[in-house]
Amino acid sequence: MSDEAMQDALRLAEAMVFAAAAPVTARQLGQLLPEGIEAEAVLSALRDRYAGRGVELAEVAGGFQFRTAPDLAPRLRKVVQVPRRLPRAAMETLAIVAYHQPVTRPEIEEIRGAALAQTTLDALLEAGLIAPKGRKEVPGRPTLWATTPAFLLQFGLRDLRDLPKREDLLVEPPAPGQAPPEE
Amino acid sequence: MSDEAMQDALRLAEAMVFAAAAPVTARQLGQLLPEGIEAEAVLSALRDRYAGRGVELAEVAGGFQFRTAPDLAPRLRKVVQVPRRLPRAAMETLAIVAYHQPVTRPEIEEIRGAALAQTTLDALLEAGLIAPKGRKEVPGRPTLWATTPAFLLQFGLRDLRDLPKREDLLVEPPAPGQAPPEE
Amino acid sequence: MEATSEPPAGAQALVLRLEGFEGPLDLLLDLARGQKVDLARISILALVEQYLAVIEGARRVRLELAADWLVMAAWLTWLKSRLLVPAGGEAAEEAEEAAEVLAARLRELQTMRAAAQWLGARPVLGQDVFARGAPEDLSVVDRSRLALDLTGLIRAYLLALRRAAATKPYRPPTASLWSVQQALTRLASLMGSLPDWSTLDAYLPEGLGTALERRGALASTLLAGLEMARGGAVRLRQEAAFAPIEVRRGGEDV
Repeated sequence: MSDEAMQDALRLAEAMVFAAAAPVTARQLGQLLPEGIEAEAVLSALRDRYAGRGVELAEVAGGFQFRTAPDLAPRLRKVVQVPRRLPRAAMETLAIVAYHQPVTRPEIEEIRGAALAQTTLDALLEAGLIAPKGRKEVPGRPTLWATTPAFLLQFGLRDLRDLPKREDLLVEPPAPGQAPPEE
Repeated sequence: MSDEAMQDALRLAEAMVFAAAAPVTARQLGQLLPEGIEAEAVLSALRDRYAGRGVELAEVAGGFQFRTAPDLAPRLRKVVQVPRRLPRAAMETLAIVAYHQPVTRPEIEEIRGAALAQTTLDALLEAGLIAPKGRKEVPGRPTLWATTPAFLLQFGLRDLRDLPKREDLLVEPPAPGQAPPEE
Repeated sequence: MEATSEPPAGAQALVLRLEGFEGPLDLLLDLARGQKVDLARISILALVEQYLAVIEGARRVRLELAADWLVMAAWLTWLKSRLLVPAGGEAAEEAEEAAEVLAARLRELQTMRAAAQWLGARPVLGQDVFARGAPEDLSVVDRSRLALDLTGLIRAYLLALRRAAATKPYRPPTASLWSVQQALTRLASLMGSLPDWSTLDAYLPEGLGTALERRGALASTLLAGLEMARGGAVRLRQEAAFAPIEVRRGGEDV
């Protein structure tokens, strides 16, 4: 592939990913590229070009999206409106849904050993992080919950396999006598 | 100004302009930059960095915003088909022409029991759904209207006989002295 | 047990912030982590004693306890009694199994807590990293095509006709009756072209719609026949009352 053709493909990919509101897949880019140019190679070159810059190319939710570099967040928060962080109960519930999906509300409550507040469920639904996914065929047919593509997007995951393995989560025993990290 | 400080300012400006929902002014950027760094100089350097790339820094509405390079926009343009509906009067007129053709404008008005606006007739003509087909040999020689092949195409009809029969559509008022048609 | 006379110092502190826990399991996990070993090797018996000491302490300061705290306390009391019996018996086995279930639940909760922390430590979109604030929509809307279907066409037709019928005053259709003069002309022109003694029906005009028109035409044709019979141009006959009336050319005798 000529250098000129590659430069043109890079510009096109840059413009396409920049303009889109949602992640752009290699397939979508491929449809715009001339024959013989691999979308994956172009996206990889694009990622290299933006490495270390104020805006970086991230692979999320099955596609590619430009995002600001994490280290700039403290300064950007001064000028960009930031929604509130999810409370601990919501984060725990989200983790349980992510690892046990599809999962019912009683199953979530069983794992947490505590009732699930309606406000917690509402917060996750409103943020679009979880969604109903059918019903469990047991008496009462409770709703099953699963994570959404917005969950992947929000936490910068390519897909659910990007979640750490359960075994790896507990490698470090909790520091003795330490209070739970966040309240 | 050190090169490192300038690189940092460039990254911040890049991220800020990227993440902002509206064009970023030099003044807004200046509030985030350390003392002694000119926002105008940073934005100018940022513009140079993006010159000739797939995305360019454009000065709009008193601020700066990233924009797709003009030469790439046509290649990225996606055409979304949103078929429009015909207004009710046009649809009724079209139906009357279809069933009564060839038919004059006064006859259409008589059947519809309402005046026919010129704009309605124009809309049907412009869409190529009806066309003039000679003149009726009565005083004034009014134009006769008929449907076109485009009409058949639009409605997926092979020919006009594919239209549902009028008798199948209408229950006509019983003529005097005659038994009413089966209910 | 010592705890009954003087609860451990740590337990006293826990009593005061009991409401900070999301439930008995939350407290148990916190106590387990206090054992300074990893969760696979915690002592369930020690854990049970700590929990019961906390509940006891809470009762001493007359703290209202929710039912689930007491249910857990009752269950743990049962578990403790079984764990204390000599090993090898059926009760001891049952207790070991129950203890293992409790330990597994604690491990799972701990794992999910760790997962929540891992997620929370990710750069979160909208918190730590930001996507483009003003994405460009490069799509062009083409509205040149028409959305038409046959159902819509027919509905529009019926609507137009119905509305027109509703606005027009009712006019009874004008009856077009076959006059005697018309019948005379028709009878005269057809006479001779039909065989002898044809019924009057044969001389009716074509295209008669309603029964009324037909009866009217029949009456006119009879009158015309009578008129012509008077001058001898035709002859009429009827075999019996209400039988068909027949007609033939007049003049020569049969």
